[in-house]
Amino acid sequence: MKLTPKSATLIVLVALIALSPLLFPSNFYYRVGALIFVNAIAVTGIVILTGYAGQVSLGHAGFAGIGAYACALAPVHLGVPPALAVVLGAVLSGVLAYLVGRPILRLHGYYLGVATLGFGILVTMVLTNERALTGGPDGIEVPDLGLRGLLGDLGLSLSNGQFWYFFSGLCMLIGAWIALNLYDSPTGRALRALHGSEVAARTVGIDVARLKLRAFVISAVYASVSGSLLALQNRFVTPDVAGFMHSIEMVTMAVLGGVGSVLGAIFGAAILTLLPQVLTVFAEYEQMVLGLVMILVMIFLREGLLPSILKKLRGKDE
Amino acid sequence: MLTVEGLRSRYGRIEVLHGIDLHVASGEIVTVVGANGAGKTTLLRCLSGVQPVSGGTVTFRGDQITTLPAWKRPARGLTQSPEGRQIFTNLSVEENLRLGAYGFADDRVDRDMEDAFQMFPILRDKRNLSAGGLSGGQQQMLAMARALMGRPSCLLLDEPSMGLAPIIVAQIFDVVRSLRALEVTVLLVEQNAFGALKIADRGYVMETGRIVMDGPADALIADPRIREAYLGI
Amino acid sequence: MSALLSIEGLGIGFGGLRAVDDVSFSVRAGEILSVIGPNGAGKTTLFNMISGVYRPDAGRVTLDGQDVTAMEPHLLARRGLSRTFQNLQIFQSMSVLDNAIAGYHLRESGSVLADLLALPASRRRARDAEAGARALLARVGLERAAEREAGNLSYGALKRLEIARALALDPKVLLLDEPAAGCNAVETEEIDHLIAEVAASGVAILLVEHDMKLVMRISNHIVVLDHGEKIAEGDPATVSRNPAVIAAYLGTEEAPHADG
Amino acid sequence: MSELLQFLFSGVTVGAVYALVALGFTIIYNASDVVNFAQGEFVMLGGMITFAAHAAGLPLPLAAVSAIVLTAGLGVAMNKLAIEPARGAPVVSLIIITIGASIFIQGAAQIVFGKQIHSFPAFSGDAPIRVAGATILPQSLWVIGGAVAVFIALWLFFTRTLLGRAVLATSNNRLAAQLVGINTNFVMTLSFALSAGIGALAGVLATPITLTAYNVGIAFALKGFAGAMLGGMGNPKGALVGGFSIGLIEALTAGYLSSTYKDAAAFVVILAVLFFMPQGLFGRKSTDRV
Amino acid sequence: EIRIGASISATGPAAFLGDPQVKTLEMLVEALNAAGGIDGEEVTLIHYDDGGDPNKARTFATRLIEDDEVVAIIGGTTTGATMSILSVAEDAEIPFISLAGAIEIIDPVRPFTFKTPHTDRMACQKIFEDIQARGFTNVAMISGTDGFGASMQAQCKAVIGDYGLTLVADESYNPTDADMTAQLTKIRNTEGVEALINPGFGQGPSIVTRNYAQLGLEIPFYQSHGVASNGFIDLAGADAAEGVRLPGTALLVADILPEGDAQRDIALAYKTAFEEATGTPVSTFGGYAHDAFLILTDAIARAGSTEPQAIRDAIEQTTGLVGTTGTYTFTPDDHLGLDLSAFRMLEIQSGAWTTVE
Ligand SMILES: Nc1ncnc2c1ncn2[C@@H]1O[C@H](COP(=O)(O)OP(=O)(O)OP(=O)(O)O)[C@@H](O)[C@H]1O
Ligand SMILES: Nc1ncnc2c1ncn2[C@@H]1O[C@H](COP(=O)(O)OP(=O)(O)OP(=O)(O)O)[C@@H](O)[C@H]1O
Ligand SMILES: [Mg+2]
Ligand SMILES: [Mg+2]
Repeated sequence: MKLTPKSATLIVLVALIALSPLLFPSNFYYRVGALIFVNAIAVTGIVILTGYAGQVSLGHAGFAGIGAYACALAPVHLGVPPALAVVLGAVLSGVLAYLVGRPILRLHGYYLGVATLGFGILVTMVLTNERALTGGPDGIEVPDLGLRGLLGDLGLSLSNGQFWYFFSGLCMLIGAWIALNLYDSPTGRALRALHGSEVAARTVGIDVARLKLRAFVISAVYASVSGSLLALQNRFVTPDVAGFMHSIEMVTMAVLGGVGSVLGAIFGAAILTLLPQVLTVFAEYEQMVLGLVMILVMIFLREGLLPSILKKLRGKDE
Repeated sequence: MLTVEGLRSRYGRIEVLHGIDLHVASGEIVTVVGANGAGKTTLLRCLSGVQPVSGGTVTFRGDQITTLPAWKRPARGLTQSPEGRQIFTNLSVEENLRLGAYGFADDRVDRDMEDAFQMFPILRDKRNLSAGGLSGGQQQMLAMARALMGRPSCLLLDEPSMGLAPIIVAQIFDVVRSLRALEVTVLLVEQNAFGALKIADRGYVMETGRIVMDGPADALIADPRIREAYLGI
Repeated sequence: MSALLSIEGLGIGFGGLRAVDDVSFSVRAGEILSVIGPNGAGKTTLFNMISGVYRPDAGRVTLDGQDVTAMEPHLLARRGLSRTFQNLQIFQSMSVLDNAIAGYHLRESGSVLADLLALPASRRRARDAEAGARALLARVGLERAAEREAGNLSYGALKRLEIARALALDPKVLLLDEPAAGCNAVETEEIDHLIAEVAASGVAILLVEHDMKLVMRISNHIVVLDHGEKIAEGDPATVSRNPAVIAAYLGTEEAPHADG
Repeated sequence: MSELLQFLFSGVTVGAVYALVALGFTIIYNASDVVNFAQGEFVMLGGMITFAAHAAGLPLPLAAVSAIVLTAGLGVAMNKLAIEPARGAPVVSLIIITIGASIFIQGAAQIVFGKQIHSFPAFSGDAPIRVAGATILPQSLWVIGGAVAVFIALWLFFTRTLLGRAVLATSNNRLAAQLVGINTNFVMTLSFALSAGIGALAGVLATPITLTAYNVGIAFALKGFAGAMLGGMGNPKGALVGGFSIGLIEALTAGYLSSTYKDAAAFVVILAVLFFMPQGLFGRKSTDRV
Repeated sequence: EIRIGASISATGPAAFLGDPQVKTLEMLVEALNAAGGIDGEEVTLIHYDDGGDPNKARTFATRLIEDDEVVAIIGGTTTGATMSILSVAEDAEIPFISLAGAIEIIDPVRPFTFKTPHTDRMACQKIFEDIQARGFTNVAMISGTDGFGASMQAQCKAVIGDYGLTLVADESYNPTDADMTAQLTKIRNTEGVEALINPGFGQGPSIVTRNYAQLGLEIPFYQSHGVASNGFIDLAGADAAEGVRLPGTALLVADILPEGDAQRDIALAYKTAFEEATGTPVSTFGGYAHDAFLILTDAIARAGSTEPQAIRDAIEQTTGLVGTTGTYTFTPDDHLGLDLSAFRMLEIQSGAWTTVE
C-alpha cells in the first residue's frame, strides 16, 4: 500500500517523539523537546490560518495568553481542575476569536495584520494592568496539572521533564493529525481556494466570511492549548506569553519551516526553539546569527526549510 | 533585425522551449501560431527579457541581447504588449501611457499620447481613471497603446486582439499593418490565426516548444494542415 | 416554458458613468443567450451584478421565480448559478484537479467536525468529488494536466479550467464571460460543442463573447449592449443585420463570415 | 483650557514621531508591497550613530548628516544583500526577512553601541516655549516640522515625478514595469535608501525627546505601522494623519481617561476606523476587476 | 572546578539592568580566578541570556542544573524570570540568589532561594519616611507599567497608609513612551499634591524628569532605585534632575562616603574596577550581582564543599557580610538579609549625587 502524505507525516512524528530520548545526553533535553512540541501546537494553528486560508495574524499570542491565564486563574477562582481549565481556555479563546474575527476578517493583508496586532496588544495590556487578578507584569503561579502524580500512582513514574515531553508530544500529534485531516478535506480545500481568489471562491459557493472565521477560531484554539500547556509546564506565567514577540515568533516558525505544510511548520518550531539553545555559544552574537539565519533561509529556501529541502531531494531523484 | 537561434527556456526543471530558430527582418510582420501551451508566450517573454534563457542566442539589430536585462530593452527599441495585458491597475490610464514612454522627453510623450488617444478614443475619456477599472477590452487597448508609446523599432505583440470587439480587432490589424510604413518590425502571436496571417509577411507554426513549419503567410493560409489544425476550416 | 433567470431594469453606475442602465431580458432552461457589444458596453458589469459580485443600484434579478437581487455570490451558487471570469480567477497555487474539485464545494462540504476528525463521511464526499472533477477535466481536455500546479498552465488552458470548475457546480444557470478568448479557431470549436452540450442538458446559458463565429453559431437569442443600454435583441440573423449593431460593434456585415 | 492645550502639545509631539516613522514605511511599501519591519531599526540607528559621532567629537549637524547617510547606505545594503536575492519570494517571506534584518541590526547595534541609553542635546535648547499656559519644547517643533517637510517631499515625489510613479508601477506590476523600461532593481535600491534615510532622520530629530537605546526600534516600528495602517498604507497623507492621530488619541486618553489604557484607546480607534474603512482613512482601494 | 550558573537578561526590555550584571559577574570571576579561586579551585561561570522572558529563564535554569551541573545559580534580573528559575532550583535543591526586587521572592521563605536587592517595599518605605519627615501628606505617583514600576507601585500603595500619607494621583506610562506631559499635567492639576514619586527604570524616568522640568513643576520629586546610576543624571539633564531624591545604595556615593563608612571600601573598589573594565558608569543593578557573587563565594569558601545543601546552609549562616548594597545577615527565616538602614536617601545636586541626612 502506498503511504499517504498524512500517514507518512504522522509516522515520522511518532518515530521522532519516541526515539529521540534515546539520544538525550541529559534530562534537560526533555525540556527542550517539550517546548518544541508546545510551540509546534501553536504553529500548527498558524498553518491552518495562514498556510491554508492565507490570513495573517500578528496577535495570535493573545489566544495563547488566554489559554495560559485560564490555567492560572480558573483553578484558583472557579475551583475547576487544571485539565478542565485547558478546555475552558480553549472555549474562551474560540468564542473570543469568533467575536473578534467577525468584524476584522473582512480586512485584508496588512490591515488584518494591524487589527490582530491590536487584539494581541489589548490582551497583553489587560494581563499586565489588571494586577489584582492577573498578578501584573511579574506574572502569576500556575497550579500543577496533577496528571504526573496520577500516572505515578498507576505505577508509571516519570520525571517532570519526561512527563511534559511525552504529554505535549501526544498533544502535538493530535493537533497535527487534525490539521492534516483538514488539509485534504472539503473544508481544507475550500480554505486553500479562498487563499487563491476570494471572488472565485464565492462563486463556487464557498461562504468566505464564515470559512475564514472557522479557520480563525480553530487556530485560536490551537494557540490557546499551546499557551495552556506552556503555563502548566512552567508552573508560572507572565503577560509575555501573549506579547507581540510571541506572536511574531509563531508566524516566523511557521514561515521558516514552511507555512503550507504541517510537518514543515513543526520543523520550523523545532529549529527556532533549538536555535537559541545552540546559539548560546555565540554569546553576544546570538541575535545577529539568529537574524542572519532567518534571512538566509528565506533567501535560499523560500518555501520554508522542509518543503524546499524535500523539493531539492526529489529534484535529484528525477 | 531580430534573430533567434537555438533558443531554449525552462520553468523550473521543465523545459518548454526546445531550441527555437526564427528571424524577423526589418520592417517585416511575422506571426507565430500554435495551440494552447505551445510556448508562444514563453518565446515572447524570452525576447523581452523577463524570462531567463537557458540556451541559444537572441540577436537584435546586430547586438547579442540574450542576457540583457529586460528594462534595458525598450530603450533599444524593443517593446512588448504582453499576454494578460499587465497594465498598472492602480495607476491612471494616462500614467500608464506615460510610463510606456519611460525615459523619453515630455513634449514627445504628449504628442505620442495624443496619437494613442486618436487610435483609441475611449482611453481619452478614461485618462484620469484608474486603469484597473477599465473593461477587459479597454485594458487590452491600453496595453497596446502603452507598447507603442515606447516608439519601438520592433514590437512584440502577444494576442493583441484578445477580448476586443470585431470592429476594434479590424482596427488593431490595420494599426499593425500601418506600422510597416513606419518601418516598425512586428512579431505577432495570435489565436486569430487567420487574421494574423492575412496581414503578415511570414509565419511560423509552433508545437510543444518547437517550430514545426514556417513560410510565407499566404502559403501557410493555403496549407491544408494549417487550415485544419489552426484555422478550423 | 417560463424563464429561469430574468433581469428587469438592471442598472449600476461608477462615479458619473452609467455602466449598465435599465437592461432587461430573460433566459429559459436549455437556452443560450449571448450578450454582445463594444468594449466597455457593460457586459462584464452585467454579469457581475447578476452573480452578486456587484450590487445593482436599480432593477431586479429573478432566479427560478425568486428575487435574488444583490444576493451574495455563494448563496447564488447554492441556488444553481455559476460563472467564469473574463479576468481569470484561478486558485493559482492549488493543483488543476483541486481547482476543479473546488467547484464541487457545495456538494462535498459537510460538517467541519467530520472534516477535522477525518470521519468516513467526509472522506467519501471527497472521493466522489474527485472522480467527478477528473471526468470534467477530461471534458475540457485537461486530464493530463490534473496534477500540475494551476498557476503554471498557459492562458488558454486556464480558460478551459475555469469552465470545468463552473460546470462542477452542476448549475441551472451558467454565465460564461469570453470563454473562447485565447483559444484558436479549432479550440474554440471544441468549446462551442461543449456549450451546446451543456445547454442541451437543460442549463440556461448566458454567454459574453467577441468571437462572432461562435456567437452566431450557437446562440438562440442575442442581446446587444452599447454604453450600458440595450440597443438591440433578437435571433442571430436579425441582430447581425441590424445597422445600429453593425455600426457600433461588428464593423461590417460580413465580419462574422470573414473566414473566406 | 491650558490643560487641553498641553495634552494637544503632548499629542502632536509624539504623533510627529509616529508620523515620521510611518512616512518611512510608505516608500518601501509603495515599491514592493512589503512592510519593512526593520524600519524601527533605521530610526534607532539615526539616533545612535548621531550620538556616537557627536560623542566622538563631530559637531551635531555633521553627526546628524553622517547618521542619515550611513543609515541610507545600510538600507541599500539591506536591499542588495537580503531583499534582492529573495526576489519573487512571497510577501510573507519578505516580511520574515525584514524581521530577520531587524533582529540582526539590533544585535549588531548592541555590540557596537552597547546597551546604554543615550541622547544628545536638543537642537535649539531645552527652554520650553509657553503658549497660553501650556508648554512645548523647541525640539518638538523640529520633529513636527520634520514630519511635515518629509510629507510634502514625498507627496510631491509620488504625484509629480515620473520616478515616483515608477516606484508605484514597480509594486503594482513588476513585470510590466520592466517591460516599459523601469530598472526595478534601481527603484528598490532607491526606495530602501530613501526609507532608511527618512527613518534615520526621524531618529535624529526625535532622540533628544525620546532618548535612544539599541532596542527602541520595535516600539517605533509598531506605532509607525499602526499609524500608517490607520491612514492607509502607502499614502503619505495617510501616514501623516495616521501618525498624528495616534499621538493625539494617546495623549487625550492619558489626560482625560486613563493613562494605563491609552494604547488600548489607540487600537480601539484603529479597529473602529478599519471597520468602516477597511483601507484606512486614505488608502486606495484596489481597482482590480474580475 | 566550581561551576556557577547564571541566567540574566542581557538583552530584552530589562537589558538596561541585566547588562551590567553580566559584566560584573564576568569581571569578578576573572578577578577571583586570578587570585587563586576558592581554596585553589577555579570558578567557572556559565551564563545565559534569558532576555527577561520567564519561559526562557526556566529553560536555562533547567539547562544549568541538568546539563551544566552547576552548584548554584545567580540571576533572574526581573521578578518574572526569577519566579521561573526559582521553582526549578527549589525542585532540584540548588541554591539560587535572585537579583530582582519583588518581595514575593523571599516571602514566604523558600529553602534554596535568596536575593540581594532590597525589596521594592523597602524602597517605598524609605521614600515615605523621607516625605513624612518633610511634613507632607498628599502624594502623587507616576509609574512605569513594566514589572519594576508596577511592582513598586503596588508595594507603595500597600504601605503608604503606615506613614499617614494619602495617594491623591496615580498615573502610569509605558516603558517606551516618549512624552509624559499629559499625565504630569493631570497630576499638577490635582488638588493639594505635595510630592511626586516615579517608580520605573530605563528611559521612562528620564523623560518624566524632563517633562517635570518642562511643565515647571516644583513639588518635591522622588525617583526610585531603578535609576540609580550616573546615566540618569546625564539623560534627564542636570538642570531637570536638580533636587531629585531617591533611595539608593552606597555605590553611587562611594567617593563621598565618610572615611569610616563600612561600605566605603568595597563600594569604591567595585566602582573603580567596573568603570575601568567596561567604560560605563556603575549602577545599583550591577551591584546586586556583585553582592550575590560575594555571598555565594563566601558561602562556598566557608562551607568548604560544593554540595548544594552545604552551600545553602553556609549562606544562611552569613552574618555581617558587607556588600555594595548593604550589610547582609541571613537566617533561615530571612533570605534577604538587609534592613532599611542599607538604603541611603540620595539627592542630586549640581549634577552629582549627595546624601541627605
Ligand atoms: N509559470 C510557469 N511555470 C511552469 N510552467 C509554465 C509556466 N507558464 C507556462 N508554463 C508552461 O509552459 C508551456 C508553454 O506555455 P505558454 O504560456 O508559453 O503557451 P502559449 O503558447 O502562450 O499558450 P496560450 O495560447 O494558451 O497562451 C505550457 O505547457 C505551460 O503549461
Ligand atoms: N469597478 C469599476 N470602476 C470603474 N469603472 C468601471 C468598473 N467596472 C466597470 N467599469 C466601467 O464600466 C464600463 C463597462 O465595463 P465592462 O467591463 O462591463 O465592459 P464589457 O462590456 O465587459 O467590455 P469588454 O468587452 O471590453 O470586456 C467600462 O467603461 C468600465 O470602465
Ligand atoms: Mg500565451
Ligand atoms: Mg468584459
